[in-house]
Amino acid sequence: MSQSYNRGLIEDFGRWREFEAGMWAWIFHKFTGWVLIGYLFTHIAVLSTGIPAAGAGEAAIAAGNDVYTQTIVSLEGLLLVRLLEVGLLAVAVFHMLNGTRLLLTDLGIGLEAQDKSFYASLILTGAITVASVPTFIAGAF
Amino acid sequence: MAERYSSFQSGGRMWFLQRVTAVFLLVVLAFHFFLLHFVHHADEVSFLASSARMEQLSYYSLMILFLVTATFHGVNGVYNALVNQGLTGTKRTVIKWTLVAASVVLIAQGIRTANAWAGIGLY
Amino acid sequence: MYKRQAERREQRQEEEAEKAAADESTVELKVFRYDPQVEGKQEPRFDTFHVPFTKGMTVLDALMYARDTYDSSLTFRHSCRQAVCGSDAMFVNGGQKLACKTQISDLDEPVRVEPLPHAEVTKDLVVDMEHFYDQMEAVEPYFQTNEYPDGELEEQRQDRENREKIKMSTRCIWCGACMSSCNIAAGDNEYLGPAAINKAYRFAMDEREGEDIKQKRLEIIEQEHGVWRCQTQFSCTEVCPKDIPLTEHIQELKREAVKNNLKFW
Amino acid sequence: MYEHDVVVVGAGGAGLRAAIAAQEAGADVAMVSKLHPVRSHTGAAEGGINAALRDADSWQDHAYDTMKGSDYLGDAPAVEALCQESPEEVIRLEHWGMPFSREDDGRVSQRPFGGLSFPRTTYAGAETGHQMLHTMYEQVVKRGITVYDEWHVMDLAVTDEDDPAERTCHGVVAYDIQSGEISGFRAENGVILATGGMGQVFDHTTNAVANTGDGVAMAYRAGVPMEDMEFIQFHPTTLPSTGVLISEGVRGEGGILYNEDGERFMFEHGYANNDGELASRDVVSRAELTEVNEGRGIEDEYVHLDMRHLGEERILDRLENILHLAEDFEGADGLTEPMPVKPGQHYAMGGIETNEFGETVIDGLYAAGECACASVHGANRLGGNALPELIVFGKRAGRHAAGEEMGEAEVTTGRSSDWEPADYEFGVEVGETDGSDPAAADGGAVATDAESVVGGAVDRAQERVDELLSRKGRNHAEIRSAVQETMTANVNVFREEGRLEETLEDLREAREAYKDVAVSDPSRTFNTDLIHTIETRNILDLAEALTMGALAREEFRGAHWRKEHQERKDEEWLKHTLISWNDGEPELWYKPVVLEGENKTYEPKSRSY
Ligand SMILES: Cc1cc2nc3c(=O)[nH]c(=O)nc-3n(C[C@H](O)[C@H](O)[C@H](O)COP(=O)(O)OP(=O)(O)OC[C@H]3O[C@@H](n4cnc5c(N)ncnc54)[C@H](O)[C@@H]3O)c2cc1C
Ligand code: HEM
Ligand code: SF4
Ligand code: F3S
Ligand code: FES
Repeated sequence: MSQSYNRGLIEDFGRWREFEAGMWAWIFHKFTGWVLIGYLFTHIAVLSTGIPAAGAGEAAIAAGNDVYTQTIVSLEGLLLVRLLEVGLLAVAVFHMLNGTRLLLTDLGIGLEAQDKSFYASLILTGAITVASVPTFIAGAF
Repeated sequence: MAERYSSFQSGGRMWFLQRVTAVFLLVVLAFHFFLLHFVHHADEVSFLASSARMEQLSYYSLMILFLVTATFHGVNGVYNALVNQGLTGTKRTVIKWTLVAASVVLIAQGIRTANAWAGIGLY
Repeated sequence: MYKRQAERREQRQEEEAEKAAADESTVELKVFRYDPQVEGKQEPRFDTFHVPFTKGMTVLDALMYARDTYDSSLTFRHSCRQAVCGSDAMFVNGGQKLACKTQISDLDEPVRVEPLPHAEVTKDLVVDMEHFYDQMEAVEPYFQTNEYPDGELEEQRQDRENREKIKMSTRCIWCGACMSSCNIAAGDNEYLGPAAINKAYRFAMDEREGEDIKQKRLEIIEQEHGVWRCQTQFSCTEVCPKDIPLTEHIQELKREAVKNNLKFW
Repeated sequence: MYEHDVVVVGAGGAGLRAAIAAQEAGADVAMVSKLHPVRSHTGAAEGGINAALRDADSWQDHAYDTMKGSDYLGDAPAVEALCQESPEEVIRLEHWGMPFSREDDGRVSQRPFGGLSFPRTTYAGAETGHQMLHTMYEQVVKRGITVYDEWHVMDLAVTDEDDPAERTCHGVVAYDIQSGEISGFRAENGVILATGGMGQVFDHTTNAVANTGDGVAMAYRAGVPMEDMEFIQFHPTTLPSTGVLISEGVRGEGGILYNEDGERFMFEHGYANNDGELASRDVVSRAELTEVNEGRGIEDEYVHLDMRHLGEERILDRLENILHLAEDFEGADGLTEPMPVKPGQHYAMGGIETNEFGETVIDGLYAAGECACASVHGANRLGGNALPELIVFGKRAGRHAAGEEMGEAEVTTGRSSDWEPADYEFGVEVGETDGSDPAAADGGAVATDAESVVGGAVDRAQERVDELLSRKGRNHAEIRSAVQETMTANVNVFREEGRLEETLEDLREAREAYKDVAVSDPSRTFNTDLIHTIETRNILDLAEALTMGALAREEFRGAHWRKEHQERKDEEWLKHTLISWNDGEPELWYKPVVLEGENKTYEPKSRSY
């Protein structure tokens, strides 16, 4: 065999401009999936403050003074957290819409329109996210 | 030749489960978001409210199922992504079991929390 | 006559070189160059060629012109000039294309021509196709059946519909464009890749092979580095010069495989 | 050095079939090809494969059509073998999975083709050759036959007795394009040449860039005569800008040719009153050029081929590929407008002289496919008769080379008792006598044992490559295009004495120029400059022989039209033209046509369609 030259990673990174819709969809889906599973772990961690709270006694719970309620309320009081939640919504909505697109693809539905359905998922994600901002931010100030 | 890939191992089952869980999640996640952000607002969360919901058996079991499917779906997704990027050999085995362990912890912790709310003694 | 022709040609070349320098009716090509053995080419670089544009000119025509007029060491594979031999898949302005089937007039200038990505470059635009061939051969790419008709001179019957179903899949010319465009194939060297899976589809869906063989075929494509690796990125389908609906074929095989597995659950 | 029982040079349809046959006959086979098998030009064939498959049809009718088409210059034993064995070979392809188009009852489809008395052209859409090539390559993969791909065969390793009939071929020398390594391939039983067409002798051709007639030139220089080289088929429907072929299938399905005035000239100008567009290719090509020459061509260059009236459904079903070709290479939409077409070089009827088993006059050297001349096509090949030739004669050569007993050949090779010298004076010096090029003469050190014959050939090839790489000189490209230009201008569909002579002069000059050819790319890796330079030498030798044959044959037969000689002269010219290289001094001679077949004796009739 003759020698040959491998353009390796440089090429991989240099190529992103030339990605097709399907590739972007794949990247976004991956990214959003990872964010979601990451969030699931944090989410459960935060929620588990409910365990000590449950042991702390009826009174505290009734007054809303338990660790759980306190943690959540203080977290939800932070604008940053609220904004992150909007982000989370965007991520989840995209993952859901594109996931639906992928499920249809798996069934062999709409393959010809795969790029259009990807753009539609993006636009819809944007729209739903913007529309939910008031609800998400409500009471944060 | 085909024998080259002797480590015969069908990925079909996991692939299929990933899709089935996705369909389930699609419905439940939408419900979850809707309930906790639109019906009840973020600033109204309290232990009492959570616990009131959890005491209903249907809600409790739905949430446990939600947790299990989401964990499976998410962790299996991560694992697949890594394998697609060329994760092989011992590294792969190690990561696989680490992910399994993390899932078990996550699910256990989740169930304990739910139990705490539902007033089930086991937590 | 020969002298006359030679003179005419020389004159033409001079004229064209002049035109090339000044005129806008020339095409600017930026071509990837690399040769492991020639000093000055060991470090990859891009060379610029100005080629006079003629109506209907393809990227392959332009490359041949550049080679025959300016630099005879410019190297690329080509043969049929009509999109059937599959030798000249390359990376043109950021997409996998058959040079002979790509009109210059459809491209933005300068036209950047590179060897296929995700393959080792042998020289200039020539890449090592060995891996691609290996993948193609891994799916047992030959007809198998246990159901031959009795007579020597008797053909096996095949429904028109069935032939129609496999029609597109039989068009593959082994150009490797799809394989080069697939990110998964780039990351996982053992992934069969769209072309090989399509080849498997061509046989698995051919009713003449019969059910037993189909089972065997599904087992092959179902392996760990088979269909499940596909993440439906669609780039293979986008680049295939023969318009083969590769993603569709891969997806159909996934469903067939799942159906097949569910039977045993 | 590599060693095998049978070495097949070329991996197109003929080579693949030969390799499979030899392997089935028990030989250890290797294929050596300058292109990967699936890149071979067989893949470009569109129309179909003639085979008498139906009850209403018979191989005898097919043979009759073929003889008539050949203008009685085909050799009956070969023609009959072709027609008798084509059906079983086609069915064998079907059994190997070839995806033929199908009828409603599930049988393989057949369609009408020019010059055929029955619709017996079996097809797979408009991509029959592609399907055939891939189907056979799949069988080669299945059988695990060794393939050395991207190895350019440079020369044959042949002993150097004075009389070519006493020479033996022991193998070949090939250059590994990837690495630049030169190596010998020793063939215990035989070498089969299956290197395909020589379209690159012309500049407007349907052939691939790789079709440079290497095998023919190699055999020629090793002493095998070239037969009937003047007979070149010009296909009437090629796209004007690239030479890409628009299949005869279009006319078979009912496509119509129009001139600039919208006349259906095949009928209206009386070129073929019965068959019209479906007349034999030479007839249609000449008709088109006459239209153009008489001022009725479009843009003074081409005519129109219209298939719109067939309807979208039928076109998509049977001719879809044509739509893509017209669109991609000419920018024409066959569904809404007529397609521009003109004649282009398409097929070489002549080639390496063989008998009906593919044997040449040199012991152990075989040829099959387009490079060979058995001869089944005579003065003109019928559409759809080349693909069956590949599988029938590929198989025969493969078996014979593997040592299978196949009986006595009826077609002779070399100068048997009834050869006849030619007394034509060319006026221009032809050939290569000064020995300036090592490949010019097949001689060398006297060697008889196989090892040293192959070894000697390797050394000479190495020397030649080193020389080409190290010296300074001119680039081959200008020589090649000079040859192509003069051939296309003068040795085309219409041939005149004066211009043919002029061509020989041009070729003489090109030969002189080739003496200082050099390769400027010094690399050993994938040096296509070197390969093309070597090929150009082959193109030169072939162009010369072709022109010599065209000058000598003073008659009008089949594809060969002479301005000064407007009729077929059966008394004088019912014979094959042969040209022997004679160590650099080309010599022209003749041998009679074999018209007596097993079925009947074919009496020459006038060929009207
Ligand atoms: C566009 C087109 C359409 C056609 N349509 C039809 C049709 O419909 N029906 C029909 O019957 N016929 C048709 N023909 C004719 C027929 O296709 C050819 O005659 C036939 O395919 C030639 O096959 P082959 O095996 O002899 O050569 P090819 O397929 O050309 O193969 C030649 C092989 O030799 C190898 N080779 C060449 N030189 C060397 C060397 N120096 N060293 C090593 N290897 C070498 C090449 O790599 C290649 O593998 C068509 C031809 C063309 C061009
Ligand atoms: C709401 C409905 C959801 C749908 C419809 C959905 C759909 C999908 C689908 C179809 C895939 C497979 C992609 C492929 O393999 O080609 C996938 C991957 C994934 N999903 Fe989901 N999903 C959903 C919710 C979730 C949730 C809640 C999480 C987090 C826990 C999650 C995490 C992931 C991850 C990590 C991947 C792998 C991404 C990758 O390939 O890198 N998904 N999803
Ligand atoms: S599937 Fe298409 S892109 Fe891939 S190798 Fe075949 S022809 Fe080329
Ligand atoms: S690009 Fe690759 S991921 Fe699948 S759809 Fe095509 S094989
Ligand atoms: S040259 Fe054959 S596919 Fe382009």
